[in-house]
Amino acid sequence: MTVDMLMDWFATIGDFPILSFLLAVVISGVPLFLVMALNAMVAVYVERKVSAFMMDRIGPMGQGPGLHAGKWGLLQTAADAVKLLVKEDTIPETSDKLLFKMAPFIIFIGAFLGLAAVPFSSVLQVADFNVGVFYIIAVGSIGVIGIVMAGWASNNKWSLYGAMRSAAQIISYEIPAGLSIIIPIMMAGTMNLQEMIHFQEGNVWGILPNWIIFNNPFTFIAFFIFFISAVAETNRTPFDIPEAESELVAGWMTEYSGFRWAVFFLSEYANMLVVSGLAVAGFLGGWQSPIPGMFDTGAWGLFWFMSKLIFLIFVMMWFRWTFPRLRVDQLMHVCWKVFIPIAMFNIFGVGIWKLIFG
Amino acid sequence: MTSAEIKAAIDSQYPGTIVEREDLADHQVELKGDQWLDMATFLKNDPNLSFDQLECLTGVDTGEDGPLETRYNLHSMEHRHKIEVVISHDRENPKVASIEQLWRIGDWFERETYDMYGIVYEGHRDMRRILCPDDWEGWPLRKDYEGQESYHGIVVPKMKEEDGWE
Amino acid sequence: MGVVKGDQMILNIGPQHPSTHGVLRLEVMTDGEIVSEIRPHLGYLHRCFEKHSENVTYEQVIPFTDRCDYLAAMNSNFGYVVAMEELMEIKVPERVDYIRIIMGELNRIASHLLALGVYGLDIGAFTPFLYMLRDRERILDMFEYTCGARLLYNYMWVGGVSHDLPKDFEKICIGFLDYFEPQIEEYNNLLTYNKIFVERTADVGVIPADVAVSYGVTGPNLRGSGVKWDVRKDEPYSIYDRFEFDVPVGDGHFGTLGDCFDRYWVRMLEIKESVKILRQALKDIPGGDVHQMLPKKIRPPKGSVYRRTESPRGDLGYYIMSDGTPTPYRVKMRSPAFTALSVLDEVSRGWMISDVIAILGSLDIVLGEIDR
Amino acid sequence: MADIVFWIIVGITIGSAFMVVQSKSLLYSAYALLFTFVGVTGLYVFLWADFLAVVQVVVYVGGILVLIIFGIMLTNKITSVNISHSSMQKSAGAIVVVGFLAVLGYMVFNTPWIELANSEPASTAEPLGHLLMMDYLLPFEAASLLLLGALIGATTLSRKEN
Repeated sequence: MTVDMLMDWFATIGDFPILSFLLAVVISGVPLFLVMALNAMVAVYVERKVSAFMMDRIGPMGQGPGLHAGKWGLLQTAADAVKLLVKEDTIPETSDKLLFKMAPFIIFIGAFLGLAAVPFSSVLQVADFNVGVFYIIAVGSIGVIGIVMAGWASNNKWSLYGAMRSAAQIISYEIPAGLSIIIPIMMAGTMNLQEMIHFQEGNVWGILPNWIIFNNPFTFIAFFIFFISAVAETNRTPFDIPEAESELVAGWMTEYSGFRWAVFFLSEYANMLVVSGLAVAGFLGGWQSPIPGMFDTGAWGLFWFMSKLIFLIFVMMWFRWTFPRLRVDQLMHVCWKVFIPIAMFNIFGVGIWKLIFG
Repeated sequence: MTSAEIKAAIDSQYPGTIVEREDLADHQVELKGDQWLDMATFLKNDPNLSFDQLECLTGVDTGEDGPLETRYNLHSMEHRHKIEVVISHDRENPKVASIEQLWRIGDWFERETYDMYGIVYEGHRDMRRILCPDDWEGWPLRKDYEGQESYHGIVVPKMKEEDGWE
Repeated sequence: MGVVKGDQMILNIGPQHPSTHGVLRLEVMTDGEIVSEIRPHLGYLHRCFEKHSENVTYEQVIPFTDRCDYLAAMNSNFGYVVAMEELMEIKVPERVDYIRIIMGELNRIASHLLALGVYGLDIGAFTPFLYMLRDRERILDMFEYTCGARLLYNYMWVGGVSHDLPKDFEKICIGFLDYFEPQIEEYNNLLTYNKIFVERTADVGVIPADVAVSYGVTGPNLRGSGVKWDVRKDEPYSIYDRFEFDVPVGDGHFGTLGDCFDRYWVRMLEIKESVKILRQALKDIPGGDVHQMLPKKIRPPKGSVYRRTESPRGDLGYYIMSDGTPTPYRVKMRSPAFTALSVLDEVSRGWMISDVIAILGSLDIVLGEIDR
Repeated sequence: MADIVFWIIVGITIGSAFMVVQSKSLLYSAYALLFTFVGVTGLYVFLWADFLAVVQVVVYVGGILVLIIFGIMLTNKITSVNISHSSMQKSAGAIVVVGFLAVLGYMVFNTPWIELANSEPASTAEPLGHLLMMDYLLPFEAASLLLLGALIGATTLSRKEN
């Protein structure tokens, strides 16, 4: 359901280019926003339940008809959403009001634009770019500006610390993530996400699906570097030092409340979706079935893509509820002295591998 | 070493500094305050005594007319013996040398005693109140302490009379 | 390597902050992330314990001691009644001693569990905290079963305890210990041996032994620095000399001796020792009455006593002075957390803000006890 | 249709560029630069240069702008400095600007522009790679060496001797 397809379809009806463009953008943009909101709502519930089961508790639960959060706490996210929407929206007296209000939107735009290129299935993708992989990496960096803006505008030392840490962390981890995502590009010879997924059809080594992660040892390592860097880019534990609730109160979000805070929240979960989507498309065969040749027609593509995506998001939650937090210098150490050299060596290795075996 | 031996060691190093007092127990010794820093250094550094731990520092008000006292509970990690040193201060102008730089915990202990009794420890590098607010009036644990009536416009409730308690 | 010096920035950690463990304000001078000086500001929880004590009877002081170290109220009570009994030179029935030690050690486990769990929380691990609270809850249930209170017990009285143990207490307690001992290994696997946890704590905030002694640091913090000093062993009170247990000391398990990890590790080992003591005490506990016959108004002889006991945080000392009347002349509490906090400035200099949180957590302070 | 979008993008680019110059606060200038860069990205898209557009975002927004903002924030008290002056040779400046615009406009209208077919090229990344790695390898490597030298130089300068 790309914008282009819609435009073509409108063109068959009649010649009204402006209207059809606007309609195409709205028709593909609104569901995207709904996906984002729905993702956040589901993810909040899942995060609560996953954390609860990992911590040996039961999490949100209903106690009877009309009580608490419904059956199995299913209404918990609805309650959360209502609470966030009606909560007082405080803006600190001494803050830079313009930037304070603008920051959530910029962060939101970054996450939203990234989501536009995620290939949910062979047809379900809002915008099919030639340079899709690179595009997702690029719009991811817009969020940094918003974070720094939020931290600065709050006029709070905790916020500033959080913003600086976050910006340093995101622009650092973009490098190993970028270097690792180059490997699927090298393997498939394209930056188009759909073509990349098509490249991963068939078998490798006889039994395994021909996903890039299974292609050779270097791609196998590259996947883990990419995934860990992606976790770091989304500021989640064990890399949540920008928020670090025991150190920085809430980092760059300290002064935000109500709906503005909810926007941050929405963006964080959307970012998880985007980076996991990129990992799935680049390394795990996208919407390809794990058993080549079976279950790969129709809606199965969406099913496989979502399953892989949800698994990766679950792993991120698993990280969060098991690991302690790194210190800021250890974080940089891991990035610059471990991941980047390995990622560079990987590129070299894949090149050699392709020369010899491919 | 027993308490008697420790007292003898102090007496031989600083003769005439031990004040005889009836009401003190065996493990307690009252010393004159004028050479206290030297004596404390001796107590800490002498290899036979080596009181390396200041267990506790207590201020005591002996009554509305009596002197104030500081009581130091010293303990030696090496020899596992202990002594309690008592030093009296003049009520009007209570002061004694600070041992903050010998036993570092003396820093906060002395600040606390200053806070509660107004005993000034001379040579302390940071003699401020520690538990009460900086602008609190009076020395709360002295027996003649009269509470403030109001603090920054907040009325301070009066303490209940003695007979109200059982 | 050159060092680039930036401008100093003052950062106020607290009074309201997630990891100050109470109402504490730290005025931190930072250069970027590096801490150059810390000035703790106390007194937000000052409730005039010592002044109050001079206006109530000896028995009425005990509830106040509960509220000082509210995480180990049994041990606070214990210290006070031991000091009182020493002042009055009385001996309590044997069963009372056993009950007190059982309660004290159970509370030590509860307090250490909270300390370790919250420490994990300070480092960023949320799950171990809830695991440990889950087990602490069972100890609190036992306390509730015994004396009706979960946090502030007022259980130990001068010359006895307020209630005898319930009939099946031994069975419940043994059941708990059997359940609990394997859990320690689970905590270790979940948190202690975690690579990130070790990286965050090993070599961080080293307190050398002489500095620790000079600052009056005691308890697990001192033993973490390698000094084998435990009041239960070295100046035994009650009947601690009857029990077999080890005094674990830090050994620089993953880093330098006296670092945050050692302090954490000593607490973990101490839990095991407490379990050992509990098993012995539950086996040997004799029957009998739990109330020493004392007059309603206690009038100790004139004099003073300083007695320290081993609370979970270190040497908890009471200086009690009597003038022969039913009210104490002077009660001074020498609190272990107070002395532990005083060392924070010295060990935190040069570390990062995250490390300051780690060091503060490893000292295991309770603000109720610091401000009294 | 495309014209409207084009003019909107041009408007954003020029408007925010004007903000960059005119804003009283240095930080606001930096943030206005964000919109300028985004606008330029849009122009690249109109030229069918999708790869360059994405590079523009990665390098300028993700790298250079963050660096500028970092620089502003880490410099002491620079945010309170008033950088716009109210009266600094406005008339003389206006004459220069008008003259410059006239020359530029004359040039624009008198240049014989080559019209390209308005169609999407198959891929822009591959030819770019070929150009950089085959035809212009030497300048490319020279530029990278220059940048490396600058990097090392900056590191050396920012260190203080003990």
